[in-house]
Amino acid sequence: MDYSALKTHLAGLSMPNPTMLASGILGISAGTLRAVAEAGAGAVVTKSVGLKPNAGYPNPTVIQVECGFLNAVGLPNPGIHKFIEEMGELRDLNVPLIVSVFGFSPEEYAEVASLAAEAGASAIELNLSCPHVKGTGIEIGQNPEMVKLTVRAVKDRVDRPVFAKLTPNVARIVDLAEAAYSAGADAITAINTVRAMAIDVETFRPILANRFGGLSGAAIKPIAVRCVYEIYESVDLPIIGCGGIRDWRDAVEFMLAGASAVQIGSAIALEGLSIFKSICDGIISYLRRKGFRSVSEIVGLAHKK
Amino acid sequence: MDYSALKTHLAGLSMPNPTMLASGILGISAGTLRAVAEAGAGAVVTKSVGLKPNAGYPNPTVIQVECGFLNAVGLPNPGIHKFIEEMGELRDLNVPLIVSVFGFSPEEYAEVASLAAEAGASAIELNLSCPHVKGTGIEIGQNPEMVKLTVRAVKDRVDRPVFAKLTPNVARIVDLAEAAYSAGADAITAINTVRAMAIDVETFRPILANRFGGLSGAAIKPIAVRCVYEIYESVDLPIIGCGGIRDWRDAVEFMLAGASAVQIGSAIALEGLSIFKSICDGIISYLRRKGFRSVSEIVGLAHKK
Amino acid sequence: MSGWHIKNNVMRTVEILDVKPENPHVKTIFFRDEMCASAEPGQFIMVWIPGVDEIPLSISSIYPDGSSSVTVAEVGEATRALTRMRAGDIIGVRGPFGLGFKVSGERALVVGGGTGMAPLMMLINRLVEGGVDVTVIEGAENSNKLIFLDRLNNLSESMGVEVLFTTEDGSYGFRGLATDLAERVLCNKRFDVIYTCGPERMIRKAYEMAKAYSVDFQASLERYMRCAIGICGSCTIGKYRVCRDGPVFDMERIGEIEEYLGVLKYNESGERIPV
Amino acid sequence: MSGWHIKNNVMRTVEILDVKPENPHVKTIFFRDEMCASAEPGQFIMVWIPGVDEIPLSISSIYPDGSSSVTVAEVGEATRALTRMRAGDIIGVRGPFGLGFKVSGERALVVGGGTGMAPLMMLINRLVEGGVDVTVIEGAENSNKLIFLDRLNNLSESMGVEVLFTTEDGSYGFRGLATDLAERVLCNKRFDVIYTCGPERMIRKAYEMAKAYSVDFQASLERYMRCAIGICGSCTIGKYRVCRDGPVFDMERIGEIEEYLGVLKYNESGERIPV
Ligand SMILES: Cc1cc2nc3c(=O)[nH]c(=O)nc-3n(C[C@H](O)[C@H](O)[C@H](O)COP(=O)(O)OP(=O)(O)OC[C@H]3O[C@@H](n4cnc5c(N)ncnc54)[C@H](O)[C@@H]3O)c2cc1C
Ligand SMILES: Cc1cc2nc3c(=O)[nH]c(=O)nc-3n(C[C@H](O)[C@H](O)[C@H](O)COP(=O)(O)OP(=O)(O)OC[C@H]3O[C@@H](n4cnc5c(N)ncnc54)[C@H](O)[C@@H]3O)c2cc1C
Ligand SMILES: Cc1cc2nc3c(=O)[nH]c(=O)nc-3n(C[C@H](O)[C@H](O)[C@H](O)COP(=O)(O)O)c2cc1C
Ligand SMILES: Cc1cc2nc3c(=O)[nH]c(=O)nc-3n(C[C@H](O)[C@H](O)[C@H](O)COP(=O)(O)O)c2cc1C
Ligand code: FES
Ligand code: FES
Repeated sequence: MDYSALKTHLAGLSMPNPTMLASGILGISAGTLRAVAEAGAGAVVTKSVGLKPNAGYPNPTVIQVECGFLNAVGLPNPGIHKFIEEMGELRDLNVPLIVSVFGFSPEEYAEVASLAAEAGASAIELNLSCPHVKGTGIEIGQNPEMVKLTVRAVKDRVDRPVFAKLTPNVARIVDLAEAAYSAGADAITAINTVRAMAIDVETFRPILANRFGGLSGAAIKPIAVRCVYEIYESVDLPIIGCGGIRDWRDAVEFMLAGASAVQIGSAIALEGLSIFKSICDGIISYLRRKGFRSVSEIVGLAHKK
Repeated sequence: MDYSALKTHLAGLSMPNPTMLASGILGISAGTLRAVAEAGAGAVVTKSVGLKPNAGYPNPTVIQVECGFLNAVGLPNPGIHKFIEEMGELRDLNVPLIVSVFGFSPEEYAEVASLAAEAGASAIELNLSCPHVKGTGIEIGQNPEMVKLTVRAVKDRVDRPVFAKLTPNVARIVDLAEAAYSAGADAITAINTVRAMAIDVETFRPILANRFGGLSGAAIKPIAVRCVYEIYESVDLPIIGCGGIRDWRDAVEFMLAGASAVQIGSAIALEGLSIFKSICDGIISYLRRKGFRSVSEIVGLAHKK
Repeated sequence: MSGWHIKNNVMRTVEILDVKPENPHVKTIFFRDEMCASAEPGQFIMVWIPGVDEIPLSISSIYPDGSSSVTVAEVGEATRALTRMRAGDIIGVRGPFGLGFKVSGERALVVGGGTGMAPLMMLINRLVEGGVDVTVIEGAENSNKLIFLDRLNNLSESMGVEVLFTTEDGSYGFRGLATDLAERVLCNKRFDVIYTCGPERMIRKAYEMAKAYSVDFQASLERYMRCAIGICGSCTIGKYRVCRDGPVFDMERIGEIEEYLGVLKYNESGERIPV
Repeated sequence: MSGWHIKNNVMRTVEILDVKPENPHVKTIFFRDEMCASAEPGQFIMVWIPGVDEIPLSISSIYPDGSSSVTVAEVGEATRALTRMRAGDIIGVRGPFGLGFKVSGERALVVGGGTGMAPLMMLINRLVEGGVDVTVIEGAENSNKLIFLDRLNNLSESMGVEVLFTTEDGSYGFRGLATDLAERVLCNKRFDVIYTCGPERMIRKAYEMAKAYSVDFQASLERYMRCAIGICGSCTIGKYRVCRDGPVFDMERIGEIEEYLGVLKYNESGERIPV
């Protein structure tokens, strides 16, 4: 099959197709990042990395609910210094390597981001949206002013494209998008998980060890599509859509809403790594059937209706 | 079966069981409100009623998504004056009749609420949470200050219990709950739908005529449980849980999180009106098996773990 | 209509295969959709006319090749837009919804008014297949408003179905109302059941006749619809939801909503208005 | 492990039916769960110990009455809490997950170390049922750490399975490592396949032997696990996820991750640490 219609240019990155691995999904080791790239992802995003090593929360950290997944992993990561060694094994990766970073202050975000950029990250994604880790979620990601300060601090230190990954756990996600835009973000990733929980009726207990977690998967797709659509109307930045994408139809739905690329996370549990290729194949057939020459032509089309 | 263990006292109301019909589901005509009560609901809430008649949005107004329903009905209602005639046929209803009201200002809420109370409403539920109607959703329901003013205006005019129905489309729903509490609300209903949308890939169009709508059903259950759990920890008011409840397990999950009663909406599409009875039967068996004598004993139990 | 059925009944978009005029104001629209092709006579679907509206329409026929049709009269914006669509255009469908006609008895009288014939046409085919002795009365204002003339005349010739037309102005068939003709037919022949669909006053009259002649009765009713899955409450008649407990109601259920039949309905705002 | 299977694999709570001590530190815990009872040998489940932790454990047996068991060694907080639970206590289970052992060949050598015997016990039963000629070597530090003595000795007597025990201190059976004994056995008899589970260095040695003797090889590996459904990345070994691409790896796949086997793993933070 000829995949050239899928070529995607996004905030200065060139990707063979618009599918990306979402952060926190497999992306903690060089081995699986490479496996995902080989399976056909157009770019890979690493697990969110902070300044210091962190073991995350005790289990249960990832559970299933009727229509998706709940997770409160607690941002486990080896710290940027060790993670740089891991990145060393990915120098020859054939798609962009986007490093997701988090911190507990704008300066910490900038510190981690600049180390990642020096170590060869193609771009930086700022995780401004973890719904269950104290000090980086609510305190930074839900506050437009802090989003602005953080994006600016990172942009000041890093010469690579910077994506701001936003949380839907706010009254108006466009306020966050506008803050990121005004501070110079190169793209918006939307969305991270929705704050949620599950309780077991036999033991009367919240199931996640952390009690609260983030909802992902099919359940949040209509929320994520809405966020992308709203952001597309409010800021002039490329958008990377994320949330519940499981097949090419979902991917196209996000692109019609305004996403230039899409990230895939939870669905890997259901479809395996072949999902990247099957989504690409599906988009190609769709583009042909509808008479489009490039996937970029469908971005934002739902706004013209 | 002996249902006496299900008796529920909530903000001064006596209900034979803790299940209630959610607002906007069937509750626009006397005939169906009565049918729901006869099917076993412990209380019924009417469709949200405003001051003037309103035809709502054009179709499509209610659609299905993979894990739930999207609606943007646009608050159609005959206006409180006509609705009072409808209520006249329900004088002999054997369960509490709760009238849901909305307005475009605190005074309008109070006006509608006081007319409803005079006409015999057992309680008033304030719809502070419609995610898709301009002027009453974002402008009032997402703003703690306006929530406070609205609840206070209504409490000043009405001597019946007042429930504040809150939206999850905010960064911190507890801020809204605290505002309602401080203004004298008698109970909190949580949650209304989550702002969302769906786009058809064949026609490139948002499917709902209003483009944006509210997500309900299984998709939002973990979000709703989380909201109830958070509110239970923050304010000392009875909570009515709502969002994606489909069986007794879901109902119990909400009660363990802190709900004293539960509302059922979308699931009626799947289970029919017999859902009220089957949930009650399920709760009764559960209470027996676990050795509880009254359903009130399980309220908030997940907080002790 | 099980929970499973509803849960898996999200909207599908389909291509219009063909559009066939039935008369100057009514068109039959053909499309292919697996779930629709499994409809029972009397069930309806919600048809999305992108950018315009979504409206309830009865399935008027199902073909062995898996295609189905709706037959729609131009009465307002949505029906106008739909009747102007062409082969290749895209519409959305969800359904089939509701309870259809139950085939019972050996002699059936079918009374239809205008596009009320749409669900009845599929029923007539089913009755004939089942060997039921069928008499059809179709009524309309004038000859221009009759539909399915060919199909019914064919059935009359090939299957011996008795088909009677009546128009208010006498421009085709008998002169007068369908119910007037029905009364005459009922005097002369014993029927087990009357099936009807059309203007609600016609249905009301037919219901009174069925009671008078002690004949079983099933009627398909219309009310304003939004969700079609029994939650929005737009379509209520008495204690019933037309989308879920109907659209076809039998004698017993009609008895329970007698006071509303042909008398009262709710408009889009939920105001009570006369039918 | 299909998408459907994962999608419908939410956690269930089950009552512990019985707890049977295998030795002073190892207990077998019985419960009833339909999905677990459909596990293949080598598949594992995630066991939630409410308020404590959730940990991966292999299914150690499935009984005709629909009950299953896990066999767990007390090594830390979670396993301590679990081994102290009693009949009537509630645990959560999700799974079974991963790829199990593939039954192939006519003569199988099973080499287990410590609780590595858990998944192997179920495999042995399956092999015996399938008429495979089975030789079992179980090794442990000392006689107190051996498990399934009764079940294995029974199999030896009733089914003619050759069962060999070895302890490092010689307190039961042979003295020495399981792999030392395996080497001797391999010299004297031709096998089609070696199945193994236990300490990773033992697996590594067994793998080298399998290569040396040109015998097929399947090993069940362990890595830190969170999701068990292939998304969190905690359990990676090279390009594979142990929860999804394993826990049982065959000769070819082990070849692809040779550089890590018995050498390197990731800890909870994702730091590389020696095995
Ligand atoms: C169960 C059912 C089956 C039907 N089957 C057929 C059929 O097979 N063929 C056919 O031509 N018509 C059928 N109708 C009627 C058809 O739905 C209306 O004619 C159509 O909705 C009119 O839309 P409009 O925009 O063209 O007209 P408008 O100008 O909007 O309205 C004209 C009339 O149609 C009614 N109407 C409008 N929207 C709706 C709605 N969403 N639900 C119900 N009524 C509505 C109005 O109340 C008014 O009485 C059926 C209706 C129902 C309830
Ligand atoms: C696929 C698989 C199957 C297993 N089957 C069995 C079995 O049948 N019987 C048995 O006794 N043990 C089995 N284990 C090992 C068992 O999971 C650990 O012994 C247990 O998790 C230890 O938990 P703890 O809190 O008691 O010990 P800790 O003190 O927390 O840790 C002790 C050791 O167990 C490891 N461990 C802790 N948590 C996990 C985890 N979530 N995932 C993987 N390793 C962990 C630690 O890394 C450490 O090496 C299996 C492991 C895997 C991966
Ligand atoms: C187990 C798990 C771990 C995650 N970890 C991160 C993370 O470290 N950083 C981040 O930005 N997002 C993280 N996410 C969120 C995803 O990147 C994604 O935004 C979200 O899951 C919605 O997409 P999905 O529905 O396709 O999974 C995680 C999600 C899951 C399920
Ligand atoms: C078709 C529809 C109409 C609704 N109308 C209203 C309304 O008028 N007022 C209101 O407060 N909530 C309204 N809601 C929200 C429900 O009362 C409820 O909060 C929400 O649907 C979540 O519950 P569920 O998942 O059980 O449906 C409506 C929901 C639906 C699906
Ligand atoms: S159309 Fe919504 S209840 Fe019938
Ligand atoms: S345990 Fe999460 S990927 Fe294997």
